[in-house]
Amino acid sequence: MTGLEAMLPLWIVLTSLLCGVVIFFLPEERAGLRTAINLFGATFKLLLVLVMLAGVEDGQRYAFEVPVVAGLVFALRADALSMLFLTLSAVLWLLTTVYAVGYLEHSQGRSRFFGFFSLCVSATAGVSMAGNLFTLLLFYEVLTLVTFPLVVHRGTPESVAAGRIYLAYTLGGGAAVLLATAWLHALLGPVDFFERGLPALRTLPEPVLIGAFWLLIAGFGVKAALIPLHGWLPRSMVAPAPVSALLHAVAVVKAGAFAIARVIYDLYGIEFAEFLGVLKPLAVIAGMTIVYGSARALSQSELKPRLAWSTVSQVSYIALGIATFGPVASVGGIAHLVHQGLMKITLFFCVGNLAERLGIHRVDQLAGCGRRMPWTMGAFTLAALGMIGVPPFAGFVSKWYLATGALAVGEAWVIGVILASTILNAMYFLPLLHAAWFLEPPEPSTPESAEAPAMLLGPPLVTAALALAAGLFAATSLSPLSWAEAITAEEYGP
Amino acid sequence: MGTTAETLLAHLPIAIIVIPLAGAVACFVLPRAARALMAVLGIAGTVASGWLAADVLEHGARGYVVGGWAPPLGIALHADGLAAALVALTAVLMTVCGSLARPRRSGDAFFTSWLFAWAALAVVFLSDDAFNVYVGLELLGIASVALVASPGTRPALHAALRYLAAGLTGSLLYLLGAALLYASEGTLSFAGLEDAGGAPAAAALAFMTVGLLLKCAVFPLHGWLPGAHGCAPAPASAVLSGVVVKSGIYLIWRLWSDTLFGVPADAAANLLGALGVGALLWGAAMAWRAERLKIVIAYSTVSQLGYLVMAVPLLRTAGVEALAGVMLLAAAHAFAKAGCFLAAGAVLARRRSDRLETLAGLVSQMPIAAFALGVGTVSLVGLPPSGGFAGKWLLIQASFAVHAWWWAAVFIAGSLLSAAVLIRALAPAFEAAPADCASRAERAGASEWTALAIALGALALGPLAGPWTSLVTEGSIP
Amino acid sequence: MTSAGFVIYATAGVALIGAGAFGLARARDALRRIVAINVAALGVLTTMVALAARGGGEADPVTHAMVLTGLVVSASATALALALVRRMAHLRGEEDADGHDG
Amino acid sequence: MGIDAAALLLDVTLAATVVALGWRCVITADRFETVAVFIGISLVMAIAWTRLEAPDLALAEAALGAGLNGALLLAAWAETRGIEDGPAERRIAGPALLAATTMAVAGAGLAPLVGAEAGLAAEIAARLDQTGVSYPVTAVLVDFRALDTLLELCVLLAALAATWQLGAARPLLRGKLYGPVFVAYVRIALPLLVVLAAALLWRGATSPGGAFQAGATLAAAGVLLLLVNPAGRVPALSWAYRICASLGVLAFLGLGTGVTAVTGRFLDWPLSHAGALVLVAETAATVAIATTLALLVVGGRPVAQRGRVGKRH
Repeated sequence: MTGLEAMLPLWIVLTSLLCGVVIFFLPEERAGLRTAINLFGATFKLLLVLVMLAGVEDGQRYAFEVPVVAGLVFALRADALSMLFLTLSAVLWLLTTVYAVGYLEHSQGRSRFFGFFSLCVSATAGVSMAGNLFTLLLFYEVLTLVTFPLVVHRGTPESVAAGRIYLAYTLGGGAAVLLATAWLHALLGPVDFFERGLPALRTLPEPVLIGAFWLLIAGFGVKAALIPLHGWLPRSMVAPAPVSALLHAVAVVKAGAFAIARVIYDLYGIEFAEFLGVLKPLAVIAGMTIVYGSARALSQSELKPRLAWSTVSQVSYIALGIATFGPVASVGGIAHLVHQGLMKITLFFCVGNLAERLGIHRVDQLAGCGRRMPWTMGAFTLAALGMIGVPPFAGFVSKWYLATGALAVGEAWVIGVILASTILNAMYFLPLLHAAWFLEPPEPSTPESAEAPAMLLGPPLVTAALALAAGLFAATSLSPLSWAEAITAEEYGP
Repeated sequence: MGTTAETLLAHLPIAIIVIPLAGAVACFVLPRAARALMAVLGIAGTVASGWLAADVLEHGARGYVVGGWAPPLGIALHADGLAAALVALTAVLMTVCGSLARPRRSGDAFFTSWLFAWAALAVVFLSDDAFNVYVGLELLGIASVALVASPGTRPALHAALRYLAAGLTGSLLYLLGAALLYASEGTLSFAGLEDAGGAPAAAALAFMTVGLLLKCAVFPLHGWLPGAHGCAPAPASAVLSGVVVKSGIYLIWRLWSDTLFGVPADAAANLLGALGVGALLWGAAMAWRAERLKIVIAYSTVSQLGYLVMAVPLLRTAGVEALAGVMLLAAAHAFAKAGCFLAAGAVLARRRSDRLETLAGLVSQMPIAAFALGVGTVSLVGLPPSGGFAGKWLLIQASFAVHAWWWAAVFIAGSLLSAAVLIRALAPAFEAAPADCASRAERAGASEWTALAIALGALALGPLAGPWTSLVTEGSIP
Repeated sequence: MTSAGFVIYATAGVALIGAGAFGLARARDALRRIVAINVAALGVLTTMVALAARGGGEADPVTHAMVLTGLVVSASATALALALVRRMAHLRGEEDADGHDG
Repeated sequence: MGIDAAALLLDVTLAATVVALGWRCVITADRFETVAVFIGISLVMAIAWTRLEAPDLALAEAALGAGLNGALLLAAWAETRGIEDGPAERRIAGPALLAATTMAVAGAGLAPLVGAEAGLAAEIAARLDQTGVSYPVTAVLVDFRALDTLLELCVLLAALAATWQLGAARPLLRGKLYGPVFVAYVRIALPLLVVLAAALLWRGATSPGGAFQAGATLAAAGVLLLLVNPAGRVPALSWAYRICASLGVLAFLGLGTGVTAVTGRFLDWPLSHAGALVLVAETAATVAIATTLALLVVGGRPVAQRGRVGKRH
């Protein structure tokens, strides 16, 4: 592998890092230059990711390692699982940048916002390509640091309070992961990720392994919003719409779920985890989070908190899929990582447009807005139906694989969970659609069609289309589903 | 060329002490040239310290006999890895912060005290003689008091007096300990005390340790620090918190970690560890209640010093790895704390108050100062990729290596505690500026940029931990 | 110097250290605190001089040099402390005066 | 036997007086008594140290401890007379416990040392010929441990720099002392002190004496000079103060580095000129100590008193 290719993973992390630093020191009024750098950075990174995707497709392995302190190695590695999450975050970062430029047209502190925005994406890229537990912890904590300023961007007392709660949860999680990492490192030396689990790990006594496992799950579970560690997610909805869209639908929340997948697949190995008997409790927790999240979403009167609780529940599908010891269920779980990202980001974009254009924040204000903002509500409907799991949308595909996979391994209760959650999804999404399309707008004060401008409308439409395509063309080789199958094939072996 | 470089290299240890001393006297005699002298000698001192560090890294510890008489008659300097690292750290901080100092009145006296403090630190780190270290500690005490008293306001004078009283008592206890040691062992040089034992040596160790704990404000003897570091001008408190306070702890490490004192010290070492935990908790509790940003940062020094004292039991058991970790923590803390104090100083200078409730809008008005404080907090809390994290990581590894896992839990709980404290203090900075005052970001001054540079230095210590740890563990405590 | 002499003066020194510690712990007033520290300093120095003369023969010059240096060092530190006390009293005086008509 | 018993009796009474004065000084509520008794302790201690075969220490203690410290304490007492920092503390238990533990630990440390022989007297005596001075204490101060002396002079200079930072000097006792009797006394005492200082300095090489004692005596003469002008005004700051105060450090640094070229070691006097070099260094140290201690008594930066004197009476 030539020098440049080995450096590819590093370049992907550095691209958005450099963009972030440059933008950070740009004076406020240079909006044009800032947008140019932003878009250039996003597209260049997407290109690099696609190049690497092609490389990983035909079996090439990218790795970059540099020793740091005594015994610690900073390692970046690109394999099938990391490419899935990396591609998702690169694509959605480009779209969200476009959306954010339009959304924050006249607000203050945009240099600071976009600086931290790019840093956050490079942290996500780092999490996805981490080659060992130490690098994962490094980027996991850096992700916390760079997302805090975004959560508190508005500067209102509520957002600062929400930011402090966010830090309390995530730093607590980070401490748990640090303890586990140090514990394993002290016993094993470098803790690297291996295909189907680290062999050296199996030599350790069981109590140590189980203790470390639950520490890691607790640490990563904070960002994956597992019960009872989910408290920060609904509260940090005070952040601006682009932040909620990318961070809480994709980057931060998925980083937690991805890290759990990484620990189970590439640290413990799926068989060894099953042997330890730790998968069952995790599946139960995930199940409970799914139902609890959907139930709480039902009672929310505001749009964004409702979506936030829906995210809490949806992310646990991924955990449920991974924790169910069966190849088909894990395909469903991994594919949902992408599907949920696409659908949820569309919903957040549309809710952002509604708030921006018509000042709609509450559920009961949605009456007749389908007529006034047809395209936005169209995308919203597509995504909402997808979330409920109506075929042929992406949501249906992942739920279907989850259900059949669970049935195959005799975990019938999982079907119950999925059914209950689907019903709850329907109960908190359908009334929105009904109000939007079938009710008269209260008073025709605003002009007939107050559709969002191109920069705010484009991204949701693209993501809605991607969500639809992920469902329709699931069978093709390029779809997230087939990519998930490839990952599962590696993890479960012959 | 070879020989002159060789002789210069041979005289490096004493040169590092003489350069700041000569600078101090020169500033006193030629008051108008004080600032220029400070700059020139600052650079000379940094070059010499850097050269010494590089030389020790390559060839191991380097000794120097002052006045031609070897111990026990004369005084010897001993520049091992640990001492060379600390001397280099001192040089960097003293030069950078020195260039920022803007004493309003009697600049000559300020820079004289500044350079005396630097020379005294060099003596304390390099000297191998217990009594010579006493005079160094005393010179350091008086020079630091001068820096604390330089604003000339009543609270500053009160804090300076309290600091001086504590320093004097501490030095007195240390002197009594040194005298007892000399009487029982017949030599004052640390190197010769390998097999010291018996009642006089134990009493000496007790007195010296309590004296040093008082001089470096370890809980419960920390009363004087918050006032002193809070009132001192920002560059001074940066250096006081960053390096001066650590000189006492360096001596404690040297006394407690050597195979010195056959006296059954393990129980007492754990007592020191408990004191460290007390400092951590008490510092955090007091910082939680403080209203001014500089006082919060000062109390966080008290709590961070707890880490350095807590490492003493680990130094005795886990040896080299613990030393690397604790020195990395000390260096990262020095840079991060200096960055925070300089930023807080800039905030105080521009907004006339650093009370926490008036911090609203800091992020939009003084982005560079806010960013420096943020980066400093990252290292103080010990989040990756900062040097603080690397230091804490090594300490946790060391505690696991000796199966003392409770120390690991304490280190992690401590970092969460300091996170809570510092975030509570800095959170208001993220709030939007109140409507009346402008929320335009004003041009950042030199001190803000320097604060950011130093804080980023603490961050850079993470990836650059390798060379620092190999220097520190070079031929030092076995 | 017989060892009896050493015992007498060493106990005197230790007693002075105790007195200094007692005074320091009790002192509220800065001047008292400085005097207490000086009493303790005298105690320490006396113990050292006694230690120097405890052997039968000639007194140990290294300890004498240490005592001399210790004496000068604590004298200058006390001078600085007292200068601080006087300056604070002066400022307090000025404050009270300004306080009324300021 | 008679002489030993008498000597023992003298030692016991001296020790008992010192301890009694020490505790009295600490317990009394009256601030003036604390200061006065402290000066008393210093004087009695000077006598006790002569009994411990340390005549030069006794001289230094009398000059520095009783003389200068006493003067400073009295000046500080005078200026803080009206101000009461806080209620006189009545708690006894805590301080008593602290005192008891300190004494216990010190006692435990000293007990085993009763019989043991005293330090390095023999080695130093054997090597005196290589130092250019014949009195062991001066040899230790200037040759064996010259770095200590250099640092100690820096401590003095640092204390002076710190005091100069506090602000302008204020008139000393506002010239209250100035009167015919005082002037007559000064006219006699001044030359005596200067001659005594010179003698102490010169003898330092061969017998008890040396820079510190000479410096302290000269400082006393300086204080007398400062007190003898009517308004107690301190002559304005000039470079003379600065040069004299830093002469000691300058000498040690300059000679120390210069000598390095000859002998290859910092502060390592070459045997051929050791005596002369030591004398130069000692004289410079004396001048420095005298100026610094006198200016420390002033307690502030002696700036020109252009119309400022009238402001505050």
